[in-house]
Amino acid sequence: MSMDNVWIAIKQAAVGAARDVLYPLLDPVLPAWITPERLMMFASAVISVVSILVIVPLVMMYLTWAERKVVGRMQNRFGPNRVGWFGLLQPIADAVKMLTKEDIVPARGDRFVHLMAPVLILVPTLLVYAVIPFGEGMIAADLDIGVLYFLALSSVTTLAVFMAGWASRNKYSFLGGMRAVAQMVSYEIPLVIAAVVVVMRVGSLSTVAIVEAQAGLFGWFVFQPWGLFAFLIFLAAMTAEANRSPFDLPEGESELVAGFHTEYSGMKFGMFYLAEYFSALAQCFLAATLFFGGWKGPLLPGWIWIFLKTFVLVFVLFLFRGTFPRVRVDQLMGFTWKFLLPLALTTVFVAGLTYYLPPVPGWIVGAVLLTGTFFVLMLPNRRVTLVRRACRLEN
Amino acid sequence: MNGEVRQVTAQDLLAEVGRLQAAGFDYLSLVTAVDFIAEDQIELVYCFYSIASRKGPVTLKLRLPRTAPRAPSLLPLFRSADLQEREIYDLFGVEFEGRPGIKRLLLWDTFQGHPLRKDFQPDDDDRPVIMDERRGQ
Amino acid sequence: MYGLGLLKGMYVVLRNFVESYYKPERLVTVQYPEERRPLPPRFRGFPFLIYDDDSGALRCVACQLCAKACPATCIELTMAKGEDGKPAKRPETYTLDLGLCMQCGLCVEACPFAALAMDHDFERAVIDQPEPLRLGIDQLRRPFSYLEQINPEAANALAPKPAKTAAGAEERPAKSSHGGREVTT
Amino acid sequence: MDEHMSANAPAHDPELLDTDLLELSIGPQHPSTHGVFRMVAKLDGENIAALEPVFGYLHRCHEKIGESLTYLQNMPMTDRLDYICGPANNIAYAIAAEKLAGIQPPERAEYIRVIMTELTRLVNHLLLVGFLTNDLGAFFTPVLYAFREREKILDIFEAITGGRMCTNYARIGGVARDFPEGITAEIRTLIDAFPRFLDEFELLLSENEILQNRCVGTGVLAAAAAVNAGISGPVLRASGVNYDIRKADGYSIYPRFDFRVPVGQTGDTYDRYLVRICEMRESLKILRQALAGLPDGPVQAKVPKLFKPPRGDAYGRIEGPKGELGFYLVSDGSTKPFRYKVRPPSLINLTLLEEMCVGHKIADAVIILGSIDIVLGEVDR
Repeated sequence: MSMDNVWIAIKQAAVGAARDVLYPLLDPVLPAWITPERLMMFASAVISVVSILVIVPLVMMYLTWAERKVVGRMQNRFGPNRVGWFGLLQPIADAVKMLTKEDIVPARGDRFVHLMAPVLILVPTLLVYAVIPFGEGMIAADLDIGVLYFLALSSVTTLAVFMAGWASRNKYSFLGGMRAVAQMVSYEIPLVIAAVVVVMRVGSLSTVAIVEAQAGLFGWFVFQPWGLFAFLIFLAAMTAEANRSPFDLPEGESELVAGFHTEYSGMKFGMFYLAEYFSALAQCFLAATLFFGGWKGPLLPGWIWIFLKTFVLVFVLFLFRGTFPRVRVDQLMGFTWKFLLPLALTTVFVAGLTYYLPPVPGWIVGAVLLTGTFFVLMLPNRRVTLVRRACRLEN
Repeated sequence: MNGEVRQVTAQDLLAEVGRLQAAGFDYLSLVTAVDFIAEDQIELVYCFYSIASRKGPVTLKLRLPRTAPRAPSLLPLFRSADLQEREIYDLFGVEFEGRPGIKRLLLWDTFQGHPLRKDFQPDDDDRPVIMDERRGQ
Repeated sequence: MYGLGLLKGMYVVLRNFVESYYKPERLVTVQYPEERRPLPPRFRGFPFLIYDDDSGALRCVACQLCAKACPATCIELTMAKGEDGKPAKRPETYTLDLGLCMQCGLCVEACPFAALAMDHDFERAVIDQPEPLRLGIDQLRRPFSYLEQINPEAANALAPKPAKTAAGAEERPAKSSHGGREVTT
Repeated sequence: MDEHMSANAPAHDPELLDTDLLELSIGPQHPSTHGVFRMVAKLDGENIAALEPVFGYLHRCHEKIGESLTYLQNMPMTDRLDYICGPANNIAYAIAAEKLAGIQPPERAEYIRVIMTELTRLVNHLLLVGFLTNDLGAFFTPVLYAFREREKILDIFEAITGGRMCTNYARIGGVARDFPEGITAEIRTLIDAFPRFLDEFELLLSENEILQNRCVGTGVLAAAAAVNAGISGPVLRASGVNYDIRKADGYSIYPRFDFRVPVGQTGDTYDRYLVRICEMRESLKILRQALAGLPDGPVQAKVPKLFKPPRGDAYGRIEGPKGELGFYLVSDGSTKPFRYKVRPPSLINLTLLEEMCVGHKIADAVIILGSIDIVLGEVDR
């Protein structure tokens, strides 16, 4: 029993125990139609749901801690180190603070929509974890339309963000909500097309099949030219979907105070905060699955590999947050429609083309075609040639 | 006062400023007022500099009666007079003609009185000046 | 290339991140309550009254010059009456209103008898506020040795006068860059 | 609500769509207005159709207080004007009072004043560039790098004057106290390490595409309009006008130093950012020469204890970090100034704020305001 499927063994043991111990115990109480097999199925479902609901929030809590430590170190300071050893209790302190803070609903705001928005943003981002393969056979629901399910659910959050913006009856949050809708809708398309590239090559929407298709170290799709470009597009679109750094317009602190969640406080604000990190984490998991070969990897067991790859991607998101200024609304739109979308379409074309060519020449053709399009597409976007402007020194 | 100082009257202020502007003094650095309560006059002080020739300040001084001071506005000629004239109107009560409109710069619109005048008495010594409406109730 | 500037930016931030683990100047936080940065001697906290270590007598002669010099009028003092009813050259009450004082140091410069100096105590936060913000003589008095310890440069400028204090202020050492005559009120 | 803004609603004809302009009040309680400054913006979507600045939230009647205090008692008050550049304000006020009374400070005091002003210029530009990128959205990283350097300078101020920001250091006729021992060595190490920091800062920001996209072409200020609006300092020089009061007036001992004046080309936000970075490099040159030539001698001219300037008026001005900082003093022979007027560069640089912002987006209005570099203590006095 190698380390790889230790969790599967534990689960089977638990399910077995449910049948041997639980069923005889509850037999007199249970109605007739619950047979041992059905009880086992129900027990395994409960176990996978509970394990996700325990692990993911835990990882997310310490993601917030890690972000503040990492961005702190980038800024020559420590980051939280007062609450607990190395600041490890900081997330718990934040959670308690969120719970105890007063929960304000704006007077003339739309009370019901204001209450529903945080729920509608949190639920889809949690549901999305059902299709993420944490390891060999360690997947909550091995849907054969996994990627479609993921993308469909993650686009529901757009609606919730706009509800929050509208219901707060505050000009800043309204503007924030409108920006969020524009941004998330237009970044949905390159995100989907980048995922379609991989699905097209693998031939199946199921995340497990996608991971299976990336055999061996150089089998990862990211080493294919079209895979690399699809990953870059996915990375850009993912940052925009999660409203994170260069594209954090909906909650642009410096201009819109706090964007769509200006009027939220207490646990409702906490739910927005959670949802933001959940969706960023989920999309990093999906990127790792699609392009970096999920749980595939030498030596270490599968489920450690996927967490490693995801944390590398999350570190890249932290780096974005620590470095980039914010893009303006119209540049944001221009970047998507004039740069990401055409590039995504050419990536799909190249992926299809190289499918029929033998591997090595296909690789070269793909690489040449894609880098060519990259530079060609840059021309209309480079309204600002790289300004090497220095001021003239006079006396 | 260093540099050249000229006394002007309200009538020929605009002409004088026009001549200065033509002579290359295109930078109006300072517009301020001084309340000479003893002589019952308010004096407006304008400082002009020339950017190109870097010549020193030419100062124009304009004496106005203290009761209802009215002065021609330099806004049509110099945009830098805009905020400074509003401040003089706000703190000294000098009316400026020839500009689209004037509003108090620093104090709130319903404030009574002009604080920088020597004879200004705040409403209550210990409490800050209370706004007009509140006093109304 | 379009993204080069962004990559350079990421390089700088990454270098800061990595170097903060082994280069001291890349990690500048001073953990305040545990680590403390030494205060420079000229630091200006609130003023305090100096008394000679041996005689314990305040050097202040209640001449009101500091009260007049203070822009925020936060010093009030009254001269004490001697046993024979004549005014004695020492203050009976000397109150400093912390709420008004802006720690500008003009009182110290105006005092010809070098009876005032600037303290280094800035941790005055209290949870409850029992005594009002107005400090009396007993809270303001500090020994001359304390001044030598926190601000040696000012201490030798305000060296204790060799003669008796009550004999009127004769000329103190001429060259004193801190406080004393030259500075105008 | 006023009727439809048909005159300058740019994008579309309101009669057709019967739309109205959203009036958004940015400030006085807003994270990026550098203090309590308010802009009432009329928005057509995200574009700004009209923008009206509102002042006065931090008005403390500084000039009325100035009339009730003696000349020396005003000195600590000037720290509170532009509370980021304490020493520069003190020195400007001292220069004006000396012009009023015709006093000439000794050589060493002049050198110390130049060193303190140039160090203040570094502090101000560091803070500006940091917060400009913070308004752009770079989440506190450039600000904290700039503050790391600024702390070193503030430590030097604290060692010299006793206060980090409220220095109260200049006196009429010189400076309050001489440099403590070893401070010149400390300043020299700071100056030697500074260019390396500036290069790293430029590497992080100057060629950053997002920053260039946002700053190039935003808030363009034409040279002629800037001069006519009395705009001074780096904002004026970024518009291509070569006017620096240190060169123009040649006051104090600046003519002895060899330094250049950076001048921008187009006058947009990116030029205002670049001019400040180059100005920091020039300040380092001045500091090196001033430290090398620092003479010995007294730091205070003979000024009577009760300073009573002769009747008359005087206008003294310096090239402050934000622009032309001037003090106009009228004396009636008493120990208190009869009229004490401050010429605030921050306020007058805001004259053309509306013209610069109209047509841009809200996000641009925020960085245009940031690039003009205002401090509300000086704007509202």
